[in-house]
Amino acid sequence: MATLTYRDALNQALREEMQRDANVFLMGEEVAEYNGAYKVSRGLLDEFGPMRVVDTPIAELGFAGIGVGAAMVGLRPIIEMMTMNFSLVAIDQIVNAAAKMRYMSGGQLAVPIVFRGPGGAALQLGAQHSQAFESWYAHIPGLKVVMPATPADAKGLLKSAIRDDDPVVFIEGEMLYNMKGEVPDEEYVIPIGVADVKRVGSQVTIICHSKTVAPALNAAKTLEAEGIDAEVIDLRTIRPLDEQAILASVAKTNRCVIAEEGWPFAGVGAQVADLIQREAFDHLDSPVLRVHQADVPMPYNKHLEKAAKVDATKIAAAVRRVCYRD
Amino acid sequence: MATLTYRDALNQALREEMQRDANVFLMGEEVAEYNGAYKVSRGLLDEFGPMRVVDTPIAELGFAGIGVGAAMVGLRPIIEMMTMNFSLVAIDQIVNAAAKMRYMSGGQLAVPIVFRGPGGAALQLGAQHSQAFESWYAHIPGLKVVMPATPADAKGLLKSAIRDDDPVVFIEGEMLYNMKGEVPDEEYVIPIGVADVKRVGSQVTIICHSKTVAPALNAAKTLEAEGIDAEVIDLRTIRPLDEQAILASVAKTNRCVIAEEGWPFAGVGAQVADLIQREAFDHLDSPVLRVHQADVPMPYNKHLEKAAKVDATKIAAAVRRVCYRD
Amino acid sequence: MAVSTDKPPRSKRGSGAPAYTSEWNDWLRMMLLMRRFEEKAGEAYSLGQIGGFCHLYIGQEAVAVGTISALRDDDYIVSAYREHGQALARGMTPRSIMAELFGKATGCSRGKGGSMHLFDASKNFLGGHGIVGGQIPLGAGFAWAAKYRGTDQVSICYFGDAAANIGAFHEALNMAGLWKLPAIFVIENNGYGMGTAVKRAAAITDLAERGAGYGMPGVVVDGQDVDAVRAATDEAVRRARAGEGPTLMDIRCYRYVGHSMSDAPHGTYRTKDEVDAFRQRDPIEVLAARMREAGMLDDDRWAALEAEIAAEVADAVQFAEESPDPDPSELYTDVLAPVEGR
Amino acid sequence: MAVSTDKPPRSKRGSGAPAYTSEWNDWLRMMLLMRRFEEKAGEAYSLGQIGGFCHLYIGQEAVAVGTISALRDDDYIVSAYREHGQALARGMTPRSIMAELFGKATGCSRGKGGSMHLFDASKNFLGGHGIVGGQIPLGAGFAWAAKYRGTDQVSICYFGDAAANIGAFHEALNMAGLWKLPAIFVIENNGYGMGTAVKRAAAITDLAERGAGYGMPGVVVDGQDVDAVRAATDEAVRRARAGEGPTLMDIRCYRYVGHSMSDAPHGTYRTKDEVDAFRQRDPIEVLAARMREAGMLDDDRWAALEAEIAAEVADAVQFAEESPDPDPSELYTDVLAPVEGR
Ligand SMILES: Cc1ncc(C[n+]2csc(CCOP(=O)(O)OP(=O)(O)O)c2C)c(N)n1
Ligand SMILES: Cc1ncc(C[n+]2csc(CCOP(=O)(O)OP(=O)(O)O)c2C)c(N)n1
Ligand SMILES: [Mg+2]
Ligand SMILES: [Mg+2]
Repeated sequence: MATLTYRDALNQALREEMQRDANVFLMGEEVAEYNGAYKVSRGLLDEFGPMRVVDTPIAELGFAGIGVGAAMVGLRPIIEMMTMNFSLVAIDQIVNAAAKMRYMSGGQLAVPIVFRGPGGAALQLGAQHSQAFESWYAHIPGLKVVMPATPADAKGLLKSAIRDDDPVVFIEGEMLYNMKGEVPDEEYVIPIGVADVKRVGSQVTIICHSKTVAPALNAAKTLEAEGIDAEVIDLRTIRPLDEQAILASVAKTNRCVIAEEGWPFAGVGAQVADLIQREAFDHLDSPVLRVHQADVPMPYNKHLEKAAKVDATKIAAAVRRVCYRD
Repeated sequence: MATLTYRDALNQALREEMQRDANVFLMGEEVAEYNGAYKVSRGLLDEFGPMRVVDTPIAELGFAGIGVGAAMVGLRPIIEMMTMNFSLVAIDQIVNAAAKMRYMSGGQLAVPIVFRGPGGAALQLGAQHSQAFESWYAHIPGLKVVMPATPADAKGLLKSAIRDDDPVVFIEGEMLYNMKGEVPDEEYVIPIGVADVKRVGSQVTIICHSKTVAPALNAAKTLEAEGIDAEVIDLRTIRPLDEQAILASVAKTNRCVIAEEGWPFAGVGAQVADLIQREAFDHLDSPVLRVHQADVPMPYNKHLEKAAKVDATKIAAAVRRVCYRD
Repeated sequence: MAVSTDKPPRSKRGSGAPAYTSEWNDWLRMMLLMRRFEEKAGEAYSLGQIGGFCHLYIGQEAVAVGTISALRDDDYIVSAYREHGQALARGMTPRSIMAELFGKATGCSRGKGGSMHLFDASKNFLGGHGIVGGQIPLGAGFAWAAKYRGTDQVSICYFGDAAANIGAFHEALNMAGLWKLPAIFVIENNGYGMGTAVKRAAAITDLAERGAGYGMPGVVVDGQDVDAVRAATDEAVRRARAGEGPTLMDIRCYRYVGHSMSDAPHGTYRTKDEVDAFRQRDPIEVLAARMREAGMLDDDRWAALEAEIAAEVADAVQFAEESPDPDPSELYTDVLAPVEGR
Repeated sequence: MAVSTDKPPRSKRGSGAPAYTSEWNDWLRMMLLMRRFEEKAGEAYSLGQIGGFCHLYIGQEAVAVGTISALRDDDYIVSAYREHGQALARGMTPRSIMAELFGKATGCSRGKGGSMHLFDASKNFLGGHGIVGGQIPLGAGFAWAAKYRGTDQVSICYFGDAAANIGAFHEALNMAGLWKLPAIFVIENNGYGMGTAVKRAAAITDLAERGAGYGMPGVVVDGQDVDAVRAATDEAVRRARAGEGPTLMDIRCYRYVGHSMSDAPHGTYRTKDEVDAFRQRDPIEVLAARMREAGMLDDDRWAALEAEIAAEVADAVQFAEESPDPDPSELYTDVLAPVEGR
């Protein structure tokens, strides 16, 4: 196993899938000559040329729609959003075109497209550049939403997303790009829709995804020292949600904390909490608690920003509460 | 009390607020010469003239932004979306400009604006014209989301929304416009953020809003005959959510069903269910159940559409289940 | 220059246009089929057999016929919600379209799409879209795919005059011009977006001028004259196939009926006189007159044609009426690919 | 015509432009202040005192000075994230801006906005916006408000060359032209959107031509020549105040530094030679030369000015360093109006 950054794992997935299938192309702002705003597409222009690695104007709505159109006639576009914040100007094409084409056409048309880019907050980027929209996309039938937390998952899931016959919103993280991890040398894919137990535990379940996985694991370490044995489940895919994995763990631990990066109201955690109280009601020894971003636009000041964000301390505190250890 | 349609109640609210405050104007597609696509603005052009009742090109992003700009410098725009489906092309201005301006400017700027129009499905309008986005807007700090279900609430809440100093997403319903109801003759407003008990009951709480209020009341009638006494709570405002009203009712009934028009994943009902299991865990005698649209794009065929939608029968069935009467 | 709402447009090319005499018979038949099909659809709507929004094509027939007749079967077509005419011109059967309007399982979108969402992938007829301007980037996307694959296919994209003011138009046309995509952008300029005249929605009334901002020719075409429409389209197709890039066509036409079935035939936003003035140069009459002149049409032939088409439309209605609704299980299919993959 | 990326632009009016000699002293001082302020901001960023994205204005000084000097205090200003220059030109203090970059409570946005979101409502400086093109409809909205109230205020809206390809530009300019709003749309055309040259992003490289599609004049202006910028702005302001409608200004300028602090000074997307070529016509040098010729500037005056400005910028940094962070409770304020209403 080689140790790769999350960025390079994504780069490998892109390269391998573009080598594998001539219908796959990458389109977005600065993806070609600039090698990507976050260098995820480094080297791809040189290898695949300007028809398959395409710099666009700043026109997300337009090139998202061009991607959907290309997908409708059999190509497999990968549309890079420089950050998912900018997908808001393109969201009509994602929700009203990509997600509905198969249904509206009575099953005649598939839209095998990936919309990918970093989501959520980085450091001090301010209110308009620090937003997590996974709950929005996961609300929409016809879309799949994938959010890997590790280099290995990033590579395996991006390859699956590119091969998928439906539109996939693939959300990365600027704060994840430099994360290192072991990545298998041989070819592999990770199926969409399958959560991963990142730590086995018996007394409480911590459900997390993307940037909250690392703090969840840190919290679990801290809690272990206090005699609390936490299981950490990384959703990896938000839609379709791996309900079985969640319910199986809660049936075992009888306690649950959900940690997500975004805002609370109707967030991913709300859906997971609803699922658990509905399907595992009799297993619960305490209410499901959620850890999430402060319910405010992201402030620029670094101390305020830190206070707004989810971290291991906040996750550990919530776990103590569901274990009645506080 | 006069009996008015929901449409005319909205029309009265618009007229009264425009008479009251010269800074209030209405802008949108077909609002002026055409009297509104759904005739909500009938007669306003004649009374207030073309600077205050403004027909626009089809450019939601542009005129939503023009409204936000006008609000930043002290006007009180009412921006009509012909339907909320079309707010997707304008959503960047609503989420990244209107909702964040006060915060980003350190409190220097207010954005007193109302984005209003019919949301959700009507009859056989198909996948792109039948969407309920309240959970999306309610996810966003900096916005308020109001969804009246009756003519009286529509008038009183629209007047409050227009006078509010923050951006309000005010979602009506094409299927509600012709609904008749009693509306007070004298001037009144209804505060944003306050739910309304539409039916007092003791054994189970049905939480609903907008188009699900009428079927919830019908279900309650049916259930009464079966000896189930249901309380029906109309949220009226989705954000800020009236948590006290919800929790007080559930503390009394110990059972709850949530009915909403939209899709399930991370819908409004998910947030309400999460709230209840978190804050009223020990009061619950059974899991909170949800009734919502089928998790698919809306089909055109009328039978399929009917099967996809929430109705009194589905609500009653869910209530029987939480009462263990099925 | 004047917009079509002020007076019937004078053809920019009608006179100079080549006469496509060999195609006239097919064109007349198709335009008349559209007219009668839409009249029947209007009736069925009033009877409650068709639901939702229904936007008729009556008056604009020469646009669909003149443009689509210039295309190859492997070219791509995309349109808005006022697309019954283009679907017929593309050779989709009146049965499959009427059945879709009725929401039946035999409809071209299996009853799931409806009037605004007609699809026939086998004919590269790619919808039927309901968000104004939303199909314009899609049309550019088909053109992108043709260029990507190195075929000489063309993509034609229809939208209304009002759609030329929305962001998607700007972004798609800029990229099409920048990348010289084989696309044809057709403004079906019927003078109004719902009740709003072009001059109340666009800062300039000659929308063709916007082509210059995207490095593509903008041509004004007389949409009442099918020969003129075809001639202009031939040139746009030639450019596209030759790799010379996209063309913006501003085809001046007129809808005789309301915006949709829920709109008055002529509301307060236009006068009956204006509607009548355009009917004077009815696109079907214009072609019929030419054919009579050329000895290709007489009263008997006309009567026969009307009878033939009446039968065809009646058959389509009967087929739609007798066709089954989709199976209830259809509610949950076609959301995602079948799990095995397609 | 050539875009500024090919070679330094030759002024379209520089020669013919009136000399604003009486304002030259203020202009030189302001341009030099911007230059030194931004250099210091760059240093502070490297020291980690400033975080997030930071887009410097170095090289573009004549645009902000030449345009904003033509405005009244009651006119409205809105810009993108590269707005430090306009904020200074508007008379916001170096202290309040530097403190905002440092995220301090004394910053113009109380530490909540940051480099991309500078605001000063008291000066009608209305941001500081981070979504490309997002501020263009806002600028049209301020102009709408002026027209609504019947004042003769003008709204000026700054955005980059790349922003001219996004939908918001199209929609806002169309409505501004349609309604003859008192707006000035300034393309700060520095030749690149991040690493993408204008000619790789826009189907036409002369962006001023797009004005015609919106019924407004489009003027190309030499952004290295502050007199030329001012002269062109005076005419746009006159038009706007007179109710003649909006103007699109394509001001050709150049950024000497990277797109943001996280971008190389000149990446692979442009050559050092190109940067140096533009530095030959540095806007500050151009004005300084004119002033020397006119006997308004000599080495002593220049040295004194540099010293004065160095002190002012140092003071701003010290102020920012010594200012407190916002109180932790500030995290939850300013989301909505205080419950009492404001
Ligand atoms: C983004 C969006 N806004 C508004 C609507 C509602 N709407 C449907 S058709 C229409 C008018 C379009 O006019 P035009 O583009 O000229 O086409 P026509 O109907 O005349 O063929 C409007 C406003 C919509 N479908 N999509
Ligand atoms: C809608 C959107 N897409 C992408 C971005 C990322 N981005 C920020 S600045 C920029 C380049 C803008 O270039 P230009 O408009 O020329 O302004 P300049 O930076 O040159 O002043 C891009 C792509 C964004 N902020 N918003
Ligand atoms: Mg039209
Ligand atoms: Mg630029």
